[in-house]
Amino acid sequence: MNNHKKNKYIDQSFKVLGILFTMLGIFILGVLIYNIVIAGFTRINWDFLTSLPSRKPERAGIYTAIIGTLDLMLLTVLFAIPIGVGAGIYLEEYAKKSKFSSILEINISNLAGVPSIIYGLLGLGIFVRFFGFGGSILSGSLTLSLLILPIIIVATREAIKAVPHSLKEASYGLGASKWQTIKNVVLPSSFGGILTGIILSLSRAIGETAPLIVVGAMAYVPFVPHSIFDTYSVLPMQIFSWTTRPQQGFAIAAAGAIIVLLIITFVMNGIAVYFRNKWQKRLK
Amino acid sequence: MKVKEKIIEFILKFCASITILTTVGIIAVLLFESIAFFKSVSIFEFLTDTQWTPLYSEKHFGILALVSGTFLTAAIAIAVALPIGLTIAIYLNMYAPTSFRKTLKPFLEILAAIPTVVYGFFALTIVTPFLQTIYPDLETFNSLSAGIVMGIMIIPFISSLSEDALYAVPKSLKLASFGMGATRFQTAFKVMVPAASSGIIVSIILAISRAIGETMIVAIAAGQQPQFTLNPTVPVQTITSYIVQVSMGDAPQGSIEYKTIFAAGLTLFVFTFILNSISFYIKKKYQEKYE
Amino acid sequence: GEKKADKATELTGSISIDGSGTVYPVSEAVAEEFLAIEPKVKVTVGESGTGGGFKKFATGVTDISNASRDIKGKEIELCKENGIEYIKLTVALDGITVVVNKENTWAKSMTTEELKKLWEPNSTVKKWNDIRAEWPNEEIHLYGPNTSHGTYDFFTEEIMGESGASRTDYNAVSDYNVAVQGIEKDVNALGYFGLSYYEENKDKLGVVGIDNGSGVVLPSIETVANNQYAPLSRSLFIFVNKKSAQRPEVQKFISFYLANAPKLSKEVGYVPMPQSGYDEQVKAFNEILIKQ
Amino acid sequence: MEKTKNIKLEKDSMKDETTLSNGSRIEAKDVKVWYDDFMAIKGIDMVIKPNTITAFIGPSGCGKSTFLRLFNRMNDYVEGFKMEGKIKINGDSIYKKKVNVEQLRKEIGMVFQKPNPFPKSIFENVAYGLKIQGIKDKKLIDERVEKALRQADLWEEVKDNLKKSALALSGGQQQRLCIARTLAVQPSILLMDEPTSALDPISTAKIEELIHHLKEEYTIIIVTHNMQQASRISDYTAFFYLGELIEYDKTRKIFTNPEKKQTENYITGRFG
Amino acid sequence: MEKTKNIKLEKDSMKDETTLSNGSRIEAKDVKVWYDDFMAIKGIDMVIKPNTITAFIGPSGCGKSTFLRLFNRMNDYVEGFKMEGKIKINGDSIYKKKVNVEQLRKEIGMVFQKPNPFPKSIFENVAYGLKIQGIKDKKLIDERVEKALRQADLWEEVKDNLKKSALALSGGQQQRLCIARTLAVQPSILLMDEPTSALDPISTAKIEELIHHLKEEYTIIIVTHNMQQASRISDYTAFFYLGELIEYDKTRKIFTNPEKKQTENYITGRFG
Ligand SMILES: Nc1ncnc2c1ncn2[C@@H]1O[C@H](COP(=O)(O)OP(=O)(O)OP(=O)(O)O)[C@@H](O)[C@H]1O
Ligand SMILES: Nc1ncnc2c1ncn2[C@@H]1O[C@H](COP(=O)(O)OP(=O)(O)OP(=O)(O)O)[C@@H](O)[C@H]1O
Ligand SMILES: [Mg+2]
Ligand SMILES: [Mg+2]
Repeated sequence: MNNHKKNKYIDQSFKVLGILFTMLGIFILGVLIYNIVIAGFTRINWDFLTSLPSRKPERAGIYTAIIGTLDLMLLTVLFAIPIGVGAGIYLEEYAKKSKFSSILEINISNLAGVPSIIYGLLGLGIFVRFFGFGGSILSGSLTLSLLILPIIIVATREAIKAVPHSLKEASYGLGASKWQTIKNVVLPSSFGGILTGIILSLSRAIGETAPLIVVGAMAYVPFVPHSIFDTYSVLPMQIFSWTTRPQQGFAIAAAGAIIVLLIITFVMNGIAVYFRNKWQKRLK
Repeated sequence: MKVKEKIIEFILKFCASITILTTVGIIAVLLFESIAFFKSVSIFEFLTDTQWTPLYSEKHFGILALVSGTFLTAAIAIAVALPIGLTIAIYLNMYAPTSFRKTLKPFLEILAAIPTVVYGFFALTIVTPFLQTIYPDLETFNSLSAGIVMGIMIIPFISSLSEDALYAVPKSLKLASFGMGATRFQTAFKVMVPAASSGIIVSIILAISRAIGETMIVAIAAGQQPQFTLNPTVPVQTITSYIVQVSMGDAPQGSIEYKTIFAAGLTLFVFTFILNSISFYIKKKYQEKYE
Repeated sequence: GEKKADKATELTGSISIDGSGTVYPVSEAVAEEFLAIEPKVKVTVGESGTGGGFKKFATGVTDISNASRDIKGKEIELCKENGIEYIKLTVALDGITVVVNKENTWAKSMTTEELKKLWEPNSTVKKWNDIRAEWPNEEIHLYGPNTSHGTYDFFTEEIMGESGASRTDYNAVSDYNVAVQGIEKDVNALGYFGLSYYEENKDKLGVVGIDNGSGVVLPSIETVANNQYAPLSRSLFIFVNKKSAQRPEVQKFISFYLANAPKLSKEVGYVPMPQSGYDEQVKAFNEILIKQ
Repeated sequence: MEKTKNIKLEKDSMKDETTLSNGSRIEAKDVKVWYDDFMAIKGIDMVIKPNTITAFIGPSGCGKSTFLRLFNRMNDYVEGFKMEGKIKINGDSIYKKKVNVEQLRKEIGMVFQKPNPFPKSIFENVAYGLKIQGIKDKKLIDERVEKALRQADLWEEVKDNLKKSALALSGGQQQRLCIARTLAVQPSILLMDEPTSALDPISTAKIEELIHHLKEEYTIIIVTHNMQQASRISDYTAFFYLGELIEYDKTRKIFTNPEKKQTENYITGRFG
Repeated sequence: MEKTKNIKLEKDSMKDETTLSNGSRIEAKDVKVWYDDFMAIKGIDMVIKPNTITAFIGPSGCGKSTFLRLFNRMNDYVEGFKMEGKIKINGDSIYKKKVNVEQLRKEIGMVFQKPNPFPKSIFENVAYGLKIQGIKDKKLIDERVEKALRQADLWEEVKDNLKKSALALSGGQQQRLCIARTLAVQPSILLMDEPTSALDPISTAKIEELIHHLKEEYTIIIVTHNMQQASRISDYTAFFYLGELIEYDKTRKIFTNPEKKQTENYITGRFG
């Protein structure tokens, strides 16, 4: 009886702790967003969104940076998701459990820890110089793709691992090939987990500055890119450039740009979360 | 049909091998310049000296000063993120109503999306002054608040990915445990967490990796002063913040000063490789017990 | 509209500029104004650091490199290897300002010797009264740019006489706004950075006059421009690839740059040279055009 | 085996100390259950006497599992679950706020339709219930584990492999492990949802025998599709159909002379 | 139903076109199976004639499932699985490199011990096998789905809810859905691993009846713990014990006059 009370007490305490921690997370998020919004809210208007960068903080806009960020993310998504999910599938479903696959596994989580600037140096060597893509959107998105690949791969693998074996057996038993089983049973069942990985990785990619500077993102770009080989700027680049300026006006503009960056991220994540919820509802 | 399968397998294999190519590329980039670096600085000095001052007139190349800063900030971050993240994951999975879970999880994920510059200034202008009211000797730049804030940033890596892993545990196990009179707490820690251990460990590894690779927060809030210390109240510099500082600064490229970033990068690479190998081994051992 | 009228042709093409973050605001401002008269010329400006900029410049990737210091040995070699010839143009001046907390009532000026004593490698100065006995017996907290900043190079060169010679136990920052935040809150803080960061934060910071033996001089637009504020006045440069300079749009851009630098550099917080200085730059630039 | 227990549902109510001889009495009063809008139980009244074995029979999907799971509040975790009516155990309503659900479940063991061992070793599966009760005495745990495994007729097969993962057992072995796991906690009511549907005849016979023995001290409810099994081991049989309790009587009566035509129809498709 | 098929295992071998009247013949030759170091099948020879129903019986863990799963190479995915010996279907060894495993599995349907519906709608579960075969004709699919659901005696219960998730079905309904899913592909051999252990008697009877009908065109192997079921529906019965095939004969013979003492012991614990 005593033990029962104790267990019940622990259980309730943990619940309170859980609520507390969750609220703490939300609270900090609130503080962060409040600070940004207070600082940058006044700056958000149509002109800000549609103007070119300027030396005058009150006139400076983020038009080209927004377009650059959207283009860059779109390309990154196009490269990283198929490759990341494909690699995850290969490692989980095809690769034999061997020494080699262990090394591959360590290697991937290792890549997740390589600082982004190193990816920048890699991208500089390979995409900018070797392939001759120069400081283009293409180079930038390929570099970012490599950067977020490990997160997507790892999340994909974990999600696939969690698919019940009995479901795969049922599919194989009906004469489905490996790929058919993956496509029709494994991927739909693991979609939610894969999406979490994609959310987290894109959240990371969208805020990167350092590697992009190395592979040629520019701070001042007064035109919208027309092809994947064009020069570009991105929001974090603009934010970075503005936060280091002495004028208070730029700090406000930077806060405004951060708000926009966050909104883009919300929308992007919102789409993914919508699909994740829809999917998980179907599963259970 | 068979041919199609083979082609698909080949494509998937190619996707996977991109990671190998990436690693090879990174090692090549790092080694190429590092070799040149180690021609002028002995590995012995590199590994034993406790000062790191390549850009001062009196040059020291003791990587330990950067390694200790990296280790310290990452350790503080994980000490914050692990208990909080895991508690949140378990709370959302076991206690919270579904509607809560569905809304709170994406909200928390936003934490990972906030630009790190914002976190840096948050640490410097809000967290440090707050901590100074408790501990007045805390310096303006310190690894403590940088680590704490970094920990907050990586919470969603642990909370979301671990929650996914918990969610994937068959419901029947949860029910079996409840059926025996276990509380949610007991069920969580005795059944769910072990059953989801693989995913949870992976989430932690990713979070640590993210913490080690983070630059802006430490650059702004922990200072840029390499010190061989484990004292969280003084300024430190991490390997990544050093690399960014130099590669985006005014130092001439090709000089020995510039080459240090490759040696530092290589060190970090080896450092994380060892870390990952250890956790891989632990994970493997842990899993074998159950499967 | 009206500016267009004085040019018969509408130029096209693109001009790529990269390099120092310090010089960036000037080039950005020039590019912005240039866009108004030549809307079809695509001018982009990056900020990958003086070193990163020269690396691109020396391999022919960029036409113009912003620099907060002169080009150095390895970089010159690389230019030679790649057959890149260039011309160095000074576009603006900057004064390195020593600042303290607003509440600091004692440190109104310092001699260059005192600065040296304070900042030299293995400096023994720990407290304010180690500099001058009458100053408070309080620990001094130092802020400065991190070691890869051109500002750091310049300051150590001028004060210590050797680039990179500095004590190491100071709070190094990459973003001066961070240093401003630190000094603003700490009575015992002292730091140095570019004049514009002081000008923008005058209400929050105190400034230290510099005495190089010929009296205390406070940094200001005038004292920097007429070189009274010595030795801490420095030049900001752009390096132009000579081959690029043959392109009409680049030519026009440089002319435009030098013509507008006095006004624009002031607008973004730097100090323009006296007009004679700009005339010299124009002359030098025109000379190489004629030679080619 | 420990002495017969009396379920105490409300944490601090010491008043109701009338020790029943054995087992526990279960009462259901006008119980209705919905899953979202679907009505799965349509108003059932039922009294189950202590120390009896009651069999729930009926076609698939008729609500047997749903009804059974009401007694240890296992449906609480099902999304969309709603309930009306009262369930009392030894006179205490178990759907009141005050009720300590964990305590309740400890006293009311459950064996599920699909075997669901924990991904732990065989030993730890059986010791689980003891450990969560806070029992630390290693010897006592060892004893209880062995006893439970013997009761579930699994001891001989696994005694040399107690450290082996439970997931490596065959389906039947897994289900017997789950039974052992429940027995180890020594509840006073046993709810079994088709516990032998994955077992071979020999194991089934032993389990049935065991169930028969347990009757002395436990109240047992068993869901089964096996008419023979129902008639063989149960004292009472309840026939469900489409969420309703059609007939509930002594097993002999149900199988020899049912009141309702529906029951007869179902029984006489006899072959299980 | 489509006409009887003949399994073509090797993709391009057109030579072996001798159309067997019906069903398919299965042969096992000195088959041994290991899971890592544990030997689960210890050398079994067996011939299963076309168009017969064979029941596998034996105590839990004796290797029935393991042996059954050899016939459609389902063990291939089990870690640590090793096999020796030969398995031939219609004379072709199915463990050769050339064999098209997917084709094989299409012809050899399997129903598992635990119901394992896909987390999709009821309709999609049944249509799954057809869709992966590349069948796109919506009408044909609708027809086949309905037919399969009728065969599995599930149609009436779900016909208005074909879009509902299969996971919301009860255990028994789920298992019938899995049977329907297998029947929809119209294989020529049916492997069933305790297909009715989760079913109520009425559904069981219908399934048994169905199995009986299918015999005309299919070769059927069924693992069961239910002796009555084995004796009721099968032509041949194989009794396994600890990885060995103890006795294999006409069902009548096994149940009335078994050769081996072990078999008799097992059978006469008769009650299932
Ligand atoms: N979680 C759920 N959500 C929605 N409906 C459910 C859920 N669980 C069960 N049902 C429905 O409630 C009814 C009763 O289900 P229950 O599992 O109690 O049947 P049962 O009698 O145990 O059947 P079986 O013998 O097949 O196990 C069924 O029609 C089923 O489809
Ligand atoms: N994946 C596996 N790894 C290791 N051992 C296994 C595995 N699957 C089965 N076994 C072992 O092989 C033996 C035969 O198992 P199998 O599942 O074939 O038995 P079965 O006759 O089908 O039993 P049941 O009637 O309980 O289903 C058992 O002792 C089991 O423990
Ligand atoms: Mg049921
Ligand atoms: Mg089996």
